[in-house]
Amino acid sequence: MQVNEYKPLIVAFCCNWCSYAGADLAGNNRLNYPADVKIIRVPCSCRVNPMFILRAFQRGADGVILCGCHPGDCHYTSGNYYTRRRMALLFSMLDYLGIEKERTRVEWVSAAEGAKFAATMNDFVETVAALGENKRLEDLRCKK
Amino acid sequence: MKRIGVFVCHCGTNIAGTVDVKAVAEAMKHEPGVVFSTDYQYMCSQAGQEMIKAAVKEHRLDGIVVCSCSPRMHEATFRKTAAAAGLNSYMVEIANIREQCSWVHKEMPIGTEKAIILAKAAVAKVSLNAPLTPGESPVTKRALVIGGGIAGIQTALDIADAGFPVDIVETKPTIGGKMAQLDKTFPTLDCAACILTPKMVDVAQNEKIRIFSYSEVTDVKGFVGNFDVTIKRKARYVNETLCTGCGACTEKCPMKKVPNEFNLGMDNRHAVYIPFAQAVPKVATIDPNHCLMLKSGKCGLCSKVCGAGAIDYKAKDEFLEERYGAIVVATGFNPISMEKFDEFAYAQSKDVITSLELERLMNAAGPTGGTLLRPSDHQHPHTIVFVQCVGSRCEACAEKGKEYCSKICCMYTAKHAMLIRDKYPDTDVYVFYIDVRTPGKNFDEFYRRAVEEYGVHYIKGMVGKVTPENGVLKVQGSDLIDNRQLHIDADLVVLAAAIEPDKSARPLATMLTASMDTNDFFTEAHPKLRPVESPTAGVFLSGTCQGPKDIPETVSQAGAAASKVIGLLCKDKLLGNPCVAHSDEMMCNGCSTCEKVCPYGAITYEDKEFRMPDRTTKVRRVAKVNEAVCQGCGACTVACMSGAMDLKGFMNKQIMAEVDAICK
Amino acid sequence: MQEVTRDALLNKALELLKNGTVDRVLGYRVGEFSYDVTPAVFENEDALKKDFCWNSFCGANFSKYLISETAKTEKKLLVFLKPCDSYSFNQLLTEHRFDREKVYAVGVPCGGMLSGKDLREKVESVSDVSVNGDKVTVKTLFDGDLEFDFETLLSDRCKNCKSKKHVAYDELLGEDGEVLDSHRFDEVERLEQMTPDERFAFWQGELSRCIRCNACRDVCPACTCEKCVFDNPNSGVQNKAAADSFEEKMFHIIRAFHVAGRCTDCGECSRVCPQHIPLHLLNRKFIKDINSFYGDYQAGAEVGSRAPIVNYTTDDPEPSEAVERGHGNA
Amino acid sequence: MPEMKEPLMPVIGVVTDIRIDTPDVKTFRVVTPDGKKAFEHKPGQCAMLSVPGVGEAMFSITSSPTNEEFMEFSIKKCGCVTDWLHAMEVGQQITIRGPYGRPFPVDTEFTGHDMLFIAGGIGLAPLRSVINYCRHYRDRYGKIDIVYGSRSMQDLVDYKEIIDEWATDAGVSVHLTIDREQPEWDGHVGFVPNYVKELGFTTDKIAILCGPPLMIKFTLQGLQEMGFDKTQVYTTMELRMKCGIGKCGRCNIGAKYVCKDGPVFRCDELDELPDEY
Amino acid sequence: MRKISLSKLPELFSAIAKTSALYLPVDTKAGAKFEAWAVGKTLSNALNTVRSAKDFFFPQTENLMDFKVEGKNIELIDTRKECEDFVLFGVRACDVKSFEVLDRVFLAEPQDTYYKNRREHALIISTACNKPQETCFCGTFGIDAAEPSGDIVTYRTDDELFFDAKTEKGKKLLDALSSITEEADEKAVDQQKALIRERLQKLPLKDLKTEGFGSGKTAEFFDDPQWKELSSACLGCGTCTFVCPTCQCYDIKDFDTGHGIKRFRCWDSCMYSDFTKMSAGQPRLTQLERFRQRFMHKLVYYPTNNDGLFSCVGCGRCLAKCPINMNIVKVMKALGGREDA
Repeated sequence: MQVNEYKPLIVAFCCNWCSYAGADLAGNNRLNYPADVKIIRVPCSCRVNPMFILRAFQRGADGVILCGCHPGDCHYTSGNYYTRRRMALLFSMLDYLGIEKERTRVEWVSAAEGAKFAATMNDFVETVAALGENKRLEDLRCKK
Repeated sequence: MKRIGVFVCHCGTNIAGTVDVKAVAEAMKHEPGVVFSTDYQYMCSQAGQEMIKAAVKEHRLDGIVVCSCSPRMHEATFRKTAAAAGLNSYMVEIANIREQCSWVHKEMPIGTEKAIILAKAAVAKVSLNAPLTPGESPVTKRALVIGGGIAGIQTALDIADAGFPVDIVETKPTIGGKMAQLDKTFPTLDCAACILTPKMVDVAQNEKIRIFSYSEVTDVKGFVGNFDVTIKRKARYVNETLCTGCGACTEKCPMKKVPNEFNLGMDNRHAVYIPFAQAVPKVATIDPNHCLMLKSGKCGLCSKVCGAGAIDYKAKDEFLEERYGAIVVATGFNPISMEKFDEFAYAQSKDVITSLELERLMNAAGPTGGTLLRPSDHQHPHTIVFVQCVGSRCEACAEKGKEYCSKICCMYTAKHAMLIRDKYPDTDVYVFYIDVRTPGKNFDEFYRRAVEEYGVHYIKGMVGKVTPENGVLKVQGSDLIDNRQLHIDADLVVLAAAIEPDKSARPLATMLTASMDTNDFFTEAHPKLRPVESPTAGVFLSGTCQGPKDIPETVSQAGAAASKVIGLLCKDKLLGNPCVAHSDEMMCNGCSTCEKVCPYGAITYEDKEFRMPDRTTKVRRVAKVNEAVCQGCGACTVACMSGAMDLKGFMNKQIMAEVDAICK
Repeated sequence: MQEVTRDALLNKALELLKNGTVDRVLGYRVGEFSYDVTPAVFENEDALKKDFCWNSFCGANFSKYLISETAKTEKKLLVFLKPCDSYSFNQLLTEHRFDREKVYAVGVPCGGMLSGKDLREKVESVSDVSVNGDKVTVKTLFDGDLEFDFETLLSDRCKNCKSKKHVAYDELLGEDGEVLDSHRFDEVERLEQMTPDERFAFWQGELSRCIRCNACRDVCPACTCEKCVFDNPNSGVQNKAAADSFEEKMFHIIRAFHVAGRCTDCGECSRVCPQHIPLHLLNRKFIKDINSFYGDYQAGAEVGSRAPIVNYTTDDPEPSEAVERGHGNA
Repeated sequence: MPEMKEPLMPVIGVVTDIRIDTPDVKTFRVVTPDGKKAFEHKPGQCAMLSVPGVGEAMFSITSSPTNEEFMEFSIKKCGCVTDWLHAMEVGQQITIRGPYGRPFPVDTEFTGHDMLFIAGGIGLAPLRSVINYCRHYRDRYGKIDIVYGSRSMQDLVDYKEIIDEWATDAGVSVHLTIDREQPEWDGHVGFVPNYVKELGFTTDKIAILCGPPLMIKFTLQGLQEMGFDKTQVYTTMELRMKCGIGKCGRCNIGAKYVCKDGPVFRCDELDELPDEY
Repeated sequence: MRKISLSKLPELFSAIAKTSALYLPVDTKAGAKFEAWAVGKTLSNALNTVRSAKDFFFPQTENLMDFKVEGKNIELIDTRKECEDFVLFGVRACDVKSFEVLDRVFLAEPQDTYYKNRREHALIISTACNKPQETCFCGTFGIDAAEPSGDIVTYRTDDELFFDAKTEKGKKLLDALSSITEEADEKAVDQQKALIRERLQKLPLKDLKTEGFGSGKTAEFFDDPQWKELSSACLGCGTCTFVCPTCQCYDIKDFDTGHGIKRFRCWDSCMYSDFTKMSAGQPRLTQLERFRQRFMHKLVYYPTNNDGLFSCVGCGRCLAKCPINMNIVKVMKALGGREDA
């Protein structure tokens, strides 16, 4: 392993009922994924306002991932369907603005999918690390 | 600035093995607002909790961050601890440094760094926490069951058994529903009436149960614990309390040619009628569309013969307003219309019938007295073709059929075939099917008996066309196994029509703000874990209104719904989840966007008068969240452009503070 | 290329005032030059006769004024709606933003509008503009008279007009047109074809000019919040000036997102931008995506319709898939 | 260039004492980190206090310039910055810049005159500086009357100082009133404007008014009825400022900038201003 | 007086740029804009830039200072830096005048050091307006587009650019450029001035007068009923304010970067509804009041405090950019056109 490897900062929004529990399960099963991933618990993926995502990028995040229950399994029946539409539109817009589409992702992870959670995070961190630092949605004032 | 205490748990070596807990506690001391920070072996232990309580008092803490295991594990524990120390229990945040940190990372420096960041995020959040109190609302200890079929009957009986009053609203003049029309039931072949009618009688005799037959729900207001329901009691023109059900009126009624709905129009009834002998309530009803007296004012025979003086031609629709704590939807199903299925000649030939019509033809109380006779010429049919999946699993024909499997057809067709072969062994029975689906206790055995013992001809394939020709139904079908076209001259063709939710379900769902799927089946709160609850709190689902099911499934769901209702009605007060949406009236536009995404119908609008700074007043439409109904998903907060809608406990500011802390 | 003359509008207004249908008239007041007309409410006949104006520069969308004007008084207001205005009109009704009862809407056919701003960038020192059929004569102070084809001076939004059909009115002057099969997404598609680097460079160049005057927001008929998140100190995203290139993006992305599914593509944002930022290309991207992901939807086409962003089906495309589709790759 | 003094650049102040005056008013004592006064000021002037990250806000300096050790600010909780200030603990650093505005003409127009101070609620805060200044240079002024009223006894700011120090001074008369009867209150009850009329002052005084807009309006009317000329009456305006140096445009009313030309105005000067305050 | 052939402009710019940063109007797809000169950039022919030249002295946003907060302690970091010398080329008469208007605000005691710093390091090369536009009305405010002020004034003929140094600073620069410029006589310039003045006489707004407005006229205009009509269509956006060369209102805000606080200043507009909003209330509740404030300030309040100087230079930017075409000309005509004025 390289020592001076670039470490991306990843913010993961996880819904309380499925994905956060999925992340807990990954922990229970001691499935490793990079510590670059920091999880924020939200009641439902539909609580995630596009402003939060942009805020994360502003403050220095290199990637933002939303995790929610699989479509059809939302604790609130329809929340993740709204998430899906909102994020489809938002991500498409970010891509339209030339911001690397690999920096944003939505993944459905159930409470039983600890392995999927870890695998997803490993993959996402790797993808974002390959892109390097987020330059296109950064706020220079927030740089150290 | 809050006074925040941070408590870092070792969890033995679970956390301390990968996270330098002392370093975390030390780092937290420099965070804004943190006035106390410490670590301990097991925070969740009695001693750990006492330590938190003591620190709250000693350092006058008004916010607590516990860095420990997942909040899903011990959030409730630490909330109780906080409450015991005199803090509001929602002034607690958990930094998950076990499941999401020490257990998934291996190296101490990395784990420690991440734990510090997670703790910072929790501190940032808790600095913005506000005390929250769960709302309370009283519970009206009475339930409403909409629909009086077997689902509604069973639910009502179970609720009444627990001692709570129940009202059943049924649109038809009698309860009983589809099951009352059935002959035998699979897979045991016991008689439907024999098992259903005693239950109907139980309902009638149960003091806790009121039946509003010939009635419908026209309005629902309120929310869980307190629904205000308007029930329309359609004018029956017969006084229910006076009528003895003797039937004298029916006999004398000159208007005899009214198609009998109960027998699906295969025979006639009078304008004043009792649907069937075991009807509950056993009370006559005058059909205003056919009654000569009501239509032209000339007749009045029934009134003359009625000894009880129950006939009342001047009766009007009445509206009742009742309050209920819980509502159970049991609106049931109907076979879909066969009119559009030209290929099966349903409209052209009387001898092409649906399975439900066959039930009546085989029923001793049916139009033929239980003898199977063709409707066209009342002859005994010798060749009968059953067509499965008519309108079910029909992806291509969405405009006339359904995409889903109706679930019950395979079994009742096997039942029909078996019964026919049993009673009329000289009859040839063919069943065209796509698949035979028999998951269920004794189902496959039942089906195999039909094939093996009763010699029913099962043909995998679809019927392409049915052509009535000289009193014979020419059935053209394909046999996919032998890969050949079949031509059968049938005397009777029975269509296993798909079933669909009752038409009354859609407007009812709107009234209840309960959600439905695209097929108009009610959606459950969770498909696996809350299958008998609607996402709308206090609304429960029973029977086929939620999806196709057979009788045992319906009855078990009915019981489950009843137990949920009983659980609710047992409570004196409902404690809400305090993490609910809240609309800032000053910023709300009243644009109705949030209402559209609320799965619970928790958002309503009102015109509110605002005093403007220049002392004028302005009336504006603003959103109001019913905290008893809101479940706190937050969909509305993102839909709201102005940010007027926020979610307590997960406020925009709090989440952004977490983002900031993590990205620092 | 006005299909209906000033006199026709004026007479209609006078007639409606006289017969008591309306008490006030929302129209345009003449300006200093032929192109600088100003929206105004006329309270009486004399004011109308004196200053009422209708020419090829009357492009502003009147719908948003209805919110404040109907809130002021119980009096009934006459408003002239171009086809594009009528979409905003409906959208505002969908969002309960004004009282329909207080408004009498007269639909006015529109042959496309010119923009004073655009014209002045083509021609120096304009002293007068007159439109005769499909020709525009521009008198200048120092360069004599110049003649243009009307089409060439049309503002972008009118070149890509989505509809000549009114979707709301109480009365229509002249003939109604049709919903058009416009090329309004061509430019969006052109951008989609670019590489991400090119797109980024394009938008960085455009958005960096933003001076945060808020004209786009303040003119937008979909931006009708009591308090905009960007003005609200409690929202956490309040900002007054783009102190960093991030904030320009934040403002415009969020603004476009907030009007997604509600934007009728009236083009006012780009019309008023003093810095010529093609803001409509952001809104059109959302419209195009909504159409391609969730089926065609035109905000404002009917009152009470449910925007795709507050709706869903169980088989919507996944965000990752959508981004690919957004490229026109699928 | 950095040597040039930038008026917008504050200095660091330390809160060394916090006194709770009323349920929503606290008085903060501020010195520089080395224990000195941040700057000298005159009575009626203001200073911009700020908590970095929260924002700046202008407050009148309530301590008298004659206090050589520290400055004091009595601050009512009513917004973002004040919420934060109220939540502070002793030892907290803040930033401070000033002094801003035109002071009361204590060394010119006021000298040799009888003084009548009339304050309502938190309105006493800006006057406290002048009152203590006049008390300090007692011989420069004539008789001093102080009329002060508040909603309730608990809402009287600086009550202890008023009773223990002001009321005991020779030649100083303190007239307190509260809006509504209270069991533990044996003083006057009633609104300030009426009380002023009841007290019936002679018109040879200079009157200084500070309080809520309605109180000022009615008291001024009362004073005029009693024969006071507007040129004898001073008031200090509510502060809405950003830069404090008459540049940012926020406090511009008519041709005046409240932060520069005010906050102290003679009432006849107010007549020249458009009605926007 | 010196001159240079227009074909040698690139040489000129390169010579200036050697000693200090040079900004000049160049054409962009969004109109003319002051940009730092670099090889290949050519001078715009447009009459004026979309944004005014005030940006150089009073930028849209600027950082004032930083803070570091640790526990209860605050560290103040002065981030001011000495500004580099720079040359502003091609400033029009109106914009040059606007610097005077701004100076009287920012350089009044106590001086704004951020502004002063930049102002002192700037050298202004102005240009007379050969082809004024219909929206120009600088003459109304006594500005002669044929005779702008500035450190160096330039005149452009069909093939030559003439320089006239007006200040010591200007002379010094002109001297430094003597190798690429040549001596010129004033005839050509006089001819050009005459042409310009002739053209100014053709402007539609040439007769707009400031009479009636000015120092001490608050009472005359404040309660005029016409404000209602004039302001009724105003969107409350900041376009006029931000393109205006003399508008100078600002806001000071703190930004938490996550590792420190940046206190910055940014443009603000009195047209914004929250401009005067404070926790205790809002003195200007309606757009009428805010609209009135802007014009009263330019036409009455500012002159009252500044020896009758108006806070408008007639550049016409607001006429060109207002989304609803309401502007100071219409206001002046409406209010000044009264019989009793």
